[in-house]
Amino acid sequence: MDRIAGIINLDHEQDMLDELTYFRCGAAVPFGGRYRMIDFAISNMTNSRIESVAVFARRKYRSLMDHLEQGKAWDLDRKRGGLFILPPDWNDPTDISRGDLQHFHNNIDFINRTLADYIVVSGSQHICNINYQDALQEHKNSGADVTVVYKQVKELYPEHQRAHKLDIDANNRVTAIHNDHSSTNVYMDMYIIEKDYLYHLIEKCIAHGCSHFFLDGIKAKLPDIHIHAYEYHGGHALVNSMESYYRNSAKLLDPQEHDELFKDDAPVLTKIKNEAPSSYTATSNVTNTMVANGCVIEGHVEDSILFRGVKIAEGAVIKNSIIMQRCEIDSNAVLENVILDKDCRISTGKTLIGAPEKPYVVAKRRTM
Amino acid sequence: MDRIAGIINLDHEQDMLDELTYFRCGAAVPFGGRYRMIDFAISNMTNSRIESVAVFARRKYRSLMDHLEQGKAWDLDRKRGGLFILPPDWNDPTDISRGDLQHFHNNIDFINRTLADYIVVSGSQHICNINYQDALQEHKNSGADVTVVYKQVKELYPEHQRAHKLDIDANNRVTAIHNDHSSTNVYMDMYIIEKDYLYHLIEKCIAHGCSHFFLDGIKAKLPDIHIHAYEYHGGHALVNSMESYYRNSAKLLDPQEHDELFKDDAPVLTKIKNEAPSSYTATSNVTNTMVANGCVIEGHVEDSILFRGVKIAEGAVIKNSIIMQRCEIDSNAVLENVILDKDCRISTGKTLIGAPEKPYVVAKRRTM
Amino acid sequence: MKNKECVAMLLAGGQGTRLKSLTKQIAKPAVYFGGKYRIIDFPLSNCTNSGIDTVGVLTQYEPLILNDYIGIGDTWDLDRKYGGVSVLPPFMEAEGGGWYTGTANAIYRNLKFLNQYDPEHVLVLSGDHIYKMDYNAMLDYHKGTGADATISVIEVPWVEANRFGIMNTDEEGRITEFDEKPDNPKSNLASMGVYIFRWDVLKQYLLEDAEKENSSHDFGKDIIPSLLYDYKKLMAYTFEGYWKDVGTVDSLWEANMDLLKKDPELDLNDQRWRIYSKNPNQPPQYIAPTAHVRNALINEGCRVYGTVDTSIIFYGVHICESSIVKDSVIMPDVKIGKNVKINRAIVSKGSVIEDGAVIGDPSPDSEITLVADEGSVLAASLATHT
Amino acid sequence: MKNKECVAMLLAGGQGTRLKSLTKQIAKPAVYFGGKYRIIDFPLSNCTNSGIDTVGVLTQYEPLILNDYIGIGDTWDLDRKYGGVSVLPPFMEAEGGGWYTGTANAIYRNLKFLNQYDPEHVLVLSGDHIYKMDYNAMLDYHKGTGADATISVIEVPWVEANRFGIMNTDEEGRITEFDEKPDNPKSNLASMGVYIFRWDVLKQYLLEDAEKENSSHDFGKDIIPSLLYDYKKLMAYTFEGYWKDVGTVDSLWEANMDLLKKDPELDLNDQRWRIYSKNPNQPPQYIAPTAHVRNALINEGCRVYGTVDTSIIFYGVHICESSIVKDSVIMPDVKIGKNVKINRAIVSKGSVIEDGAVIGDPSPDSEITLVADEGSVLAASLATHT
Repeated sequence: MDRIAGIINLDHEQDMLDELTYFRCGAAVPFGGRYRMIDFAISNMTNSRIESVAVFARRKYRSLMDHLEQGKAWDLDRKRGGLFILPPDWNDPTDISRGDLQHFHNNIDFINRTLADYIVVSGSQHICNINYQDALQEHKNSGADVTVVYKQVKELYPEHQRAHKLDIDANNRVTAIHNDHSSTNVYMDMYIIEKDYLYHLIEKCIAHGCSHFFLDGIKAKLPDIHIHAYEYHGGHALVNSMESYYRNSAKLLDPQEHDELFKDDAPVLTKIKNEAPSSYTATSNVTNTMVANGCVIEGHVEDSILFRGVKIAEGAVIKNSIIMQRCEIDSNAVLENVILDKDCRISTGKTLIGAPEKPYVVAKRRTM
Repeated sequence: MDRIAGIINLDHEQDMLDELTYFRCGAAVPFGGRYRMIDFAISNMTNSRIESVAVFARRKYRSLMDHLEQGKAWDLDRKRGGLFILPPDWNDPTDISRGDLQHFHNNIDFINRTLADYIVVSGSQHICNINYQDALQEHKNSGADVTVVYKQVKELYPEHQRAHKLDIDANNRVTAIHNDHSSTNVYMDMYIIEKDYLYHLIEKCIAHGCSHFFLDGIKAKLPDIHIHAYEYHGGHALVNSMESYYRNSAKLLDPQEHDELFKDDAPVLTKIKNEAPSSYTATSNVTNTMVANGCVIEGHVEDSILFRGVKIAEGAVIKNSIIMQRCEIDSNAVLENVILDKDCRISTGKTLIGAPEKPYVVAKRRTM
Repeated sequence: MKNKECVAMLLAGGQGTRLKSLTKQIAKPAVYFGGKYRIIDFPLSNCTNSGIDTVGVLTQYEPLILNDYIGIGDTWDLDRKYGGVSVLPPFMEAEGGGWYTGTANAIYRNLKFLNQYDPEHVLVLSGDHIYKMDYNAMLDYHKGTGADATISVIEVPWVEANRFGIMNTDEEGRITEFDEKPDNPKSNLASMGVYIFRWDVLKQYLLEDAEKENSSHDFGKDIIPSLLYDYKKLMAYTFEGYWKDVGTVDSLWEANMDLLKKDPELDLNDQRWRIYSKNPNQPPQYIAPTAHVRNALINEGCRVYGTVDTSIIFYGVHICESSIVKDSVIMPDVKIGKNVKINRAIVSKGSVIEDGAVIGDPSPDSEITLVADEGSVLAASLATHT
Repeated sequence: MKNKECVAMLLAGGQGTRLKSLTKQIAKPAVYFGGKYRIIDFPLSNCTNSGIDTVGVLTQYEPLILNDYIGIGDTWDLDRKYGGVSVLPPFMEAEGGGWYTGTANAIYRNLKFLNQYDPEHVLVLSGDHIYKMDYNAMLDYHKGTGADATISVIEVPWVEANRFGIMNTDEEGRITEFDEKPDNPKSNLASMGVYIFRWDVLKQYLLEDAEKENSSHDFGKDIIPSLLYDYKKLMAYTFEGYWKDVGTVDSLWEANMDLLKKDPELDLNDQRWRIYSKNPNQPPQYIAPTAHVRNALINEGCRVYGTVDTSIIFYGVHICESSIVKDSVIMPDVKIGKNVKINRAIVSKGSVIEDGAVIGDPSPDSEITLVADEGSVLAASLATHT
């Protein structure tokens, strides 16, 4: 098996999730009842037997560090390889690199020291369950310089507007990368590249004062370099706005969408919290809802997602909502189209109703 | 046994070690052949059965994080408690705290969540081997609000000028804290305080706009609060300048000074590097020198400290020098009163001679 | 290396034959409980919560499963460099070797293990009980009274006292007499099978006991009586709280049902006394539009399309439409088809219940039905009491 | 759970009687080597460097010491959640149990352990050799040739071939014959005791072998010949590099001295193939003003005031003024007094050599002196060959 090292590059990801990203970066946003966005990116790597993963963090990375620790949840707390969270802390006055090249440049030791021959770079906004070993096989067979991963979507939703799309020829060679609406081949912010070639491109980018490795170092080089397109066929969600976060969360309640993301042989791993099983009382009434452990439910919940340790008192009614860790909903409160961040408390009888297309969002630790 | 939690507060430590602190904070500076300054502070805590340690880091903490990892070297990689490295990454617009109170305020969860009743706060500049359980016993017996640790030095050296000194009455109660040269009771930047009282003082300090917890919250409160002085009798070195770093390093070559710091029952622990034993060839000539593992010595070395993986070629002469990790000294080079930071290379025949009172310092990764 | 103040030895040897086929392939301490746990999670979590970081697990029977479950001990924060949890099966020695012949013999055979840590006290635990207990508080009591041994006791109803090992004590709590299942109990303080010994004292008695040919090498039958006979200072430490022996199918079912009471005595959500358990790392449970769930504990990875009433559902269980699970305990990864009716049953891990099966007897005083060996398939036609 | 492509089984059972008192209290794989290591560090580090993260260590003798040394496996980065290193002593089973009766029997008795991981291939290693080897390259060869089993071989001098198990191969490297210590060797390819088997094939042969009453249940004597007899595809994989059996006091001494040669064949400083070893966490070594050190390997925690010449010094050794250590191996924590002379000796861990003692014979062809049991005190008057 070929050795691959992974980089999760958060440098150019904007924190567009409003209240949810006031205090944390997008990669650290809770998603799917017990996960954080970045869990999918890391699990994809470890499930592809990648044993060395660097995270290029730029802003609001504190909760990311708390969550990832030394990578124990992914068995990445290793002497050789393992997980490296790399916040910006460089103090070299001679450093001329800019943008995400600062990360590549100042963390070049990660690339130098890895025993892997190939590097996979991904972001955190494309939720999926991909095997990079398969992608690497195709990359090697194609003889390409770089292989980018894409998903052919049925329909362009708002979140896809901002994403890059690919034009591809009959041999799956990329002919253009653009933001046009003409293509439904959504580039998933993932590419595979040989280590030595990556190293070469980084040096060139820095020498030319580039500030965005993918745009300046790869996209701008078309058609001089051979970029192959690898099609990903599984479950996929792009989360880059509050609206896409809310809509794609709801998609998890569809058993088929759910099964495409969560697989026994390629599990999504996350930090263990040791919560008790969830408790449903005699008065509870729950339907079409995803419930994480440690919840105590006495009220009515439908079409919602409850994170760990949520308490819902008797008479409370929750619809189409996402309730994060340790929130408490007191009796007879009514929530509809609402997203509560962690540790919120909604007091007795309170009613909060948002619109399906724009949920009502409450920042963490609020009592209302 | 009483439960104690530890805080290593680096917030007000200035990085005064010239070239050695260009890229790292003082706590991360290599010391004593295989350690970093902070290893002594952390080992003191774990040897005192403190199982929960927070590090308040402010600047240039990247190499500190690389070194400490999740605390594995100190068996602090735990589910409950453990090691928390806390760089500044706060984004609360309503936060009014300043100075190191920012750290206390933004990390108040550490204090809230610990099961300990007492907190030990220390810096990283006082190298020593202290048992805080003993100090706590004295603290409890004295009935003091705060107990500060001091060392009575025989003579005031330049590094002690900048340190606080204590005036003490017959009952070991502190009557004054000052920078006068009249007292040889050097305050070691360590204090013990009850958790609830610490919490109370932090709140007060923030409300009053203080920016230095020890100066504004404790020192300034004298004589209204009862401050007890605990005398530390063991080996001690204060490292807060290049000159004190160099002189106190040399002290380690004195077997008695050495034994006061390194004890079998209270070992100084550090990250494991898995170097082979050091190799001395037929041409080597080494005297009065501390040698870490992984060195290959073919030349002449006297009155020096060699860190891990140093290579000294045949004919090279090293005197009164400190050579850090992975440096290579080529044949017939001559170094006297020199400090080489990591990964330096001195080429054949090169001569570098500093003065005993001001060593010649070479920043890391230099080739000369 | 520093010595350890107190090392715990957990007697996990019991085959637990009263639990019938539940323990056919696994030792009793590995039996499932409470929707998520195995019995051994309770004493191990108690240890780590009590600050006891060195635990030997003495296992007689099928060590591989416990070995695999315990692993490096990280589940209970017991993956320590020095100390941590060690599984100690019977082993072969230069001078022979063989089965542990009694609870005291199991400790005796691991003297070397204990000597490594040179402890001052040894905590002896059994792996058959569900309870949360601060052993450190008991250790403080043990040290404070200067006892040679301290035995944890719990008040049981007088009418049941004849089913337990009863400790008779003087007014200071010193044990004067030990009555195993007395016909006429003089006290209602029952031993919980939790002992703390001074290691020097215990070692001496273990060495002496090993020489006795007619000894059964058992703590209750031999070691404790010898200590009492020699007027050693044995103290009783009274525990208050939930404590339940889950040695039979009925008591295991009952202990599970206890968790469904309003404000259960055993709080599994206490953040300061977590019960740690190996995590299967599955997605959150999904409660479908067709589901009815009331009075239940449900774990991650479950998918519920049917009705769950007053039941405990472990991880990875699927319950299809129109099925009803009532007053039952469904162990991990059980797949329940459509139109199944389950009443007052315990269904073993990995069982597959086919469409239309009817299991268990709904009448309140009926015997609890235990369904089958691990991983069996139960067709509708075969669904009967087993 | 995912299966493992390849699981390693390390035969660490040997008591190594030829190593005399060095193995009185410890199994041979735990014997010290090279100033820092134990023999078992080499195969375990080879595993982790080769990407093999699941290793069973089969130990017969005094499992506690190996258990304690191996711990949770973090030393070799083998503290994995799924897999990692497991010590497998002989254990008791419901149907009996007992000592491993042979190398093949040891694996056979741990079928359950292997079945847990459902591997495609099993790597069988012995714990008696010092070498660095990429098992992954061998595995690639094994898979590439489609072999049922692959045996690692090394070219030995023809004159010594009669001391080894010799593999005769055809031009493709397929093994046609296996000669155990042949009088007239047809080849100089000696088996290194490193095998890779397809698990399905090995399992079948282990099950069959277990039924054979007259089998010695040994890989070399029974399993390999049976495979050859059945025309299974056995391939020889030629290893190049340093490989040394350290089964005698002389060969152990020699292997240590090999490290002091200029540019030694076995490079312990290779950053890409580190040999991991439990770290004693001691301060750097101190070479005093009175010391003379040449041609030596010295480890941390040592304090040298005397002369060290062409010797290997383990951690925590103190050598006082005016003492001379020459052509010797000094194991951990040995304290050497003043005016001691040590020549051509191996001094066991923790020995105390009193002032003025004279040990060993300096003449070049003399026998290597082995000093005493672990932790013994050697007074000047008693210092003789032992």
